[in-house]
Amino acid sequence: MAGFDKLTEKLARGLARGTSRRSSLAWIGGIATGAAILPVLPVSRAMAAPHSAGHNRPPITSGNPQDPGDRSQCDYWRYCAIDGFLCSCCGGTVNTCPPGTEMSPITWIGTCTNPADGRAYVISYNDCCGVSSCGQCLCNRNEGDRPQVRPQSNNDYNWCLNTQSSVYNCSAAAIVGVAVEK
Amino acid sequence: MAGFDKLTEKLARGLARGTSRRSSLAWIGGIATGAAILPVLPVSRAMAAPHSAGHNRPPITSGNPQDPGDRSQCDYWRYCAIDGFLCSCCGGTVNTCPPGTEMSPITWIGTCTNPADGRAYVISYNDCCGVSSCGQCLCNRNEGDRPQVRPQSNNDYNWCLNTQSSVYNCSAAAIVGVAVEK
Amino acid sequence: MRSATVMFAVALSAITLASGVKAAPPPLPEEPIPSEASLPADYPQGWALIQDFNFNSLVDGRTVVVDTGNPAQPLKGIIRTAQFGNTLFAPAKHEIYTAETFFSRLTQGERTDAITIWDTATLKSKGEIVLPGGKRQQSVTYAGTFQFTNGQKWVLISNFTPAQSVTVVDLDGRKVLGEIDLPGCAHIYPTGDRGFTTLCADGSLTSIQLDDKGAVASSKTVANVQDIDKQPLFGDAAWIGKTAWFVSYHGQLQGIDMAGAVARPLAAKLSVGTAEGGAPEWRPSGWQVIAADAKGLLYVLMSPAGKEGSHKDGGTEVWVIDPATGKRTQRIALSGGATSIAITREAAPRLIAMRLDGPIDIFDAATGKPVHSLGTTIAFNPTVAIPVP
Amino acid sequence: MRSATVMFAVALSAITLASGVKAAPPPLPEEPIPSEASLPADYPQGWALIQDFNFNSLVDGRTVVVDTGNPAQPLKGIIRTAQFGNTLFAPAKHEIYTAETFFSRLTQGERTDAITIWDTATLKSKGEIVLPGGKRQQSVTYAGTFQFTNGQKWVLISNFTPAQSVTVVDLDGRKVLGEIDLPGCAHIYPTGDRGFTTLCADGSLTSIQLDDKGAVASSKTVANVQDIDKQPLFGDAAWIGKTAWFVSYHGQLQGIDMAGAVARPLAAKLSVGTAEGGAPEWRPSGWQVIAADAKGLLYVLMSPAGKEGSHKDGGTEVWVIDPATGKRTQRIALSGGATSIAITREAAPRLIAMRLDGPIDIFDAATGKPVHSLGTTIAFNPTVAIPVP
Repeated sequence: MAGFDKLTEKLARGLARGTSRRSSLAWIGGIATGAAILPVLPVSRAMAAPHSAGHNRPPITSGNPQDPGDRSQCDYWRYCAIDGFLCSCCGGTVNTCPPGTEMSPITWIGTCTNPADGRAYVISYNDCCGVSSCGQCLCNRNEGDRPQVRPQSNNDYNWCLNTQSSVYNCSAAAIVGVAVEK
Repeated sequence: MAGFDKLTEKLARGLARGTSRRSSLAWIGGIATGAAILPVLPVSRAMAAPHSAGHNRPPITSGNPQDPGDRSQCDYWRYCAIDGFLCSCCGGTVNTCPPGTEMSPITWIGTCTNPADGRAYVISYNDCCGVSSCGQCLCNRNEGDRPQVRPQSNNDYNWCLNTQSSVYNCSAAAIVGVAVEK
Repeated sequence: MRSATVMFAVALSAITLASGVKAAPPPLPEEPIPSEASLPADYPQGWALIQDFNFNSLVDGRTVVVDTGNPAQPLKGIIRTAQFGNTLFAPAKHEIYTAETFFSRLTQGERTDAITIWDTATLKSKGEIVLPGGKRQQSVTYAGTFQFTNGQKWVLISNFTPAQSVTVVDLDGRKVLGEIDLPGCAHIYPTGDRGFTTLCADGSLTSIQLDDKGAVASSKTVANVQDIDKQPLFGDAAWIGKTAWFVSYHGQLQGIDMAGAVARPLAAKLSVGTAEGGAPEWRPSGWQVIAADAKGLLYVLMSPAGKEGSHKDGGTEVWVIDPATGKRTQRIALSGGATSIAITREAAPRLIAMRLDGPIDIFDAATGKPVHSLGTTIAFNPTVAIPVP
Repeated sequence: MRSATVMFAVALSAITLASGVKAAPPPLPEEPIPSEASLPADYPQGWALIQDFNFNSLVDGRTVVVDTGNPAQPLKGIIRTAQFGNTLFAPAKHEIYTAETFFSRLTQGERTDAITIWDTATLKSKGEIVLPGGKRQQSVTYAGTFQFTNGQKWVLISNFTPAQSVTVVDLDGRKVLGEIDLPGCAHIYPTGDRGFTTLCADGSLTSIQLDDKGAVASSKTVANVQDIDKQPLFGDAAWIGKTAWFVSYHGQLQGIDMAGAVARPLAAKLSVGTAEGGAPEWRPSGWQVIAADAKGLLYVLMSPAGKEGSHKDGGTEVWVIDPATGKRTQRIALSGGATSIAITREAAPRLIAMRLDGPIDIFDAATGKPVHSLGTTIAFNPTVAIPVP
């Protein structure tokens, strides 16, 4: 199994580095093009409510007009397939794990449209591991999410794999490329 | 230390069994007589809120007019010095631990006035142990509560002592006698 | 320093106990302690096991024994189901099984995966079976990652590292029998006498039968069971007899007969149907979105806001379909919404409508009328329910 | 069965990556992963360590590193502080210490008590010291159950079985030195160069000095320090230099000079004072109810609903008293209420007002004006705060 682990890790990293083969299937096209940003969903909002009642967190922004939105909110464009606590609210940043945690090298992938430039970006969602549930800014969005038989497209797994501990803390969202529909 | 443990356990059990010596100090008189039932306190109420919003639990009553009140509510008369989750909401009863837990043999004591008969009862608060936090019906009332230097009168300790596990689940409140001011 | 008795001497001297003070009525009696409750070894059919994911402390997941008919005291007891745990229920053996993961220092240190065996009456552990390799699949709760086979004498556990495999465990013998590699396939559906079916990434399924040592005796793949791009099936099925009924993201219903050694997809093309008022359209949505009752009706949790990515948001109605006729027989409105549903096996079955953020409501499954709300008196984050069969 | 590469081949073939599609602007750059944040080894003075009791999962307590000046991102990191844990902070050593309890199966099995040593920059464990006997006192958080002595080279830990004792631990040597029986006494207040004071059930205190092996070198009792029946002192003190300032349930202030080998209660009879509007009366109320600033002012959390049993309910104002003059200099209104308070050591000190159910508000300590609310962005159940000294 160790050999297979190495293989899949290499594939996952390869994908994250943006070196994968140029081909596409219909399903990703459907997501990558013309997909508007989903509103925050009723149940996700309800789950998040106990931790934000009576207080408006000031927005966490990039300062770059080409990357607009509040990184503490579920409706930020990069979070189109995220599931978990936003690392921006947990001591990390949109793409950095909080101190004390370890970033999982194996990830799931989303394809999210940036409303500023209209591009569909490939987003690597990396779980941060080894510290207990952050408990802040819980989000669940599922654009392009598919059943667990397609792991790379599924956010229900605990992706704290090949880390020292499988305990889940939060999820980061890093840009790893631009997706093109052929 | 073992001998001392046995001694204190014996004392605690003796107290719980209602066989202690007949004497009193001023402080207990102040609590035992004329103390009205405290309202549920603002912070306790706030802590309980996330788990009861939008739903009114039907009352849990004794059926005995001499033991009035709702055992799922912090203002039930026996809970005048409780701190924790009410076992009535956790699979136990007012004086019984939930299945799967073990009742701590060592307890703290409160003296609570029963509004139906005007008597001050000695209440033994026994923690239930070995299962994680129940999470239901959190209450904190402190009539007669004193600093930790007087353990029997302090509800800040985790009283899951001399049980297989010190993990706290909920707190029960059993009548162990009637207190008299001399 | 003070003598050993100081601290309690103060407390003891502070309280006077007597058996009666005023004339009438006599005081309330002393109550015996210690006192610990137990449950009936056989749970009534209105009860269910509900998985509490406990998102805010995932290391501390639980399974809650729930009396769905008792809004005053629905929570009957809590069983530990640590860290993305799973639960199985064997009423005939009066046992509950949890598949769990522990670390020696809560969040760090040595990892131990284990199955714990719990007594239904005492809710205390009767023992555990340690699982090798630290590879137990951790996911938001799916029934398909922990399943019985071989007449409930064995259990099968999904592994994910992300290499995929299944560990075979002999419950009665309290030992691990072996491991079956299943690259590219996920979830376990009991199939035949001593086997299981798994769904694979190319849309096929594979059915495996095991020998009496737990090794693969036969393996057979059936192609084109689902189109994962266009009509992916939700992972958890509803069982009517030995047929597992799946629903797709778009509402197609697919029955798969698991009675024989090889799973047999049913030919009937069924659907939950359509309705007005969707924006853009009605689709199944939630976590445990499909359930069945004892009479063989299917219940599907539906959202009017169906579109790409809406499939886990939760729904506002339950649509009832009779797979024998393919007709929709009822629409049940859920006042509070739901992310998961289940149906009790009572003579008058009830619908358990759960929300991931806590609230649980109970409906009459036949009439669709609300019975009562249990509010958030049960679990922090209920994911799936196992009604007493 | 399928080949090992099936599952990822599907995913890989589904996505096409390119470096630029449209004319302008160029796409956002790829971002490096993995990427993990770290903190400055020396924390700014607006930061604090806040204990999260996590009542709903006590096994999973935490300590949170907080930037009180940053309402957008106040939570800088989380440290495990399991099961009624305690925290100490040694900025000069760039270390944080937690006293914790673990069970091998989360809630059951073998118990381990340990001190964990955390690096301030990485928030990762640098090691642990296992404590013998499984007797570490578990309480709602009191600073007095885990304290430094001997110039932060040693720590003292309270035990409660309910037999009371203190374990002496050499942090630098990573070893347990010994245990001191303290029947009838609770809490630890560092005293002298290498000793501590403890409060006892008859209202006295006992001061103990240790030898260089951690054994008792001297012990001295001072009687009548408090009247536990009528004027009990809250357990946690505010420190001004080497004087610990306690407040009683009724608002009396008692300074105790801990500079020498034996604690010396100050003679001055001070009080928080009174005010109109109490029903029945203003009293101190909350958990960490007293704090001090760098200038030597005391801050006491006050409730207008003071009566027997109100002492932990939390307050609506903070009263500022100058112990040098005995005068009350200010009343600060807390819009959201609080159960615990602390004062930062910034040039312009700030008041941290915490509520056990989550919300944390920040005030200007000098003017009493609200600065900002941090809402519930930090902890489930904040009990005590340790501002950066």
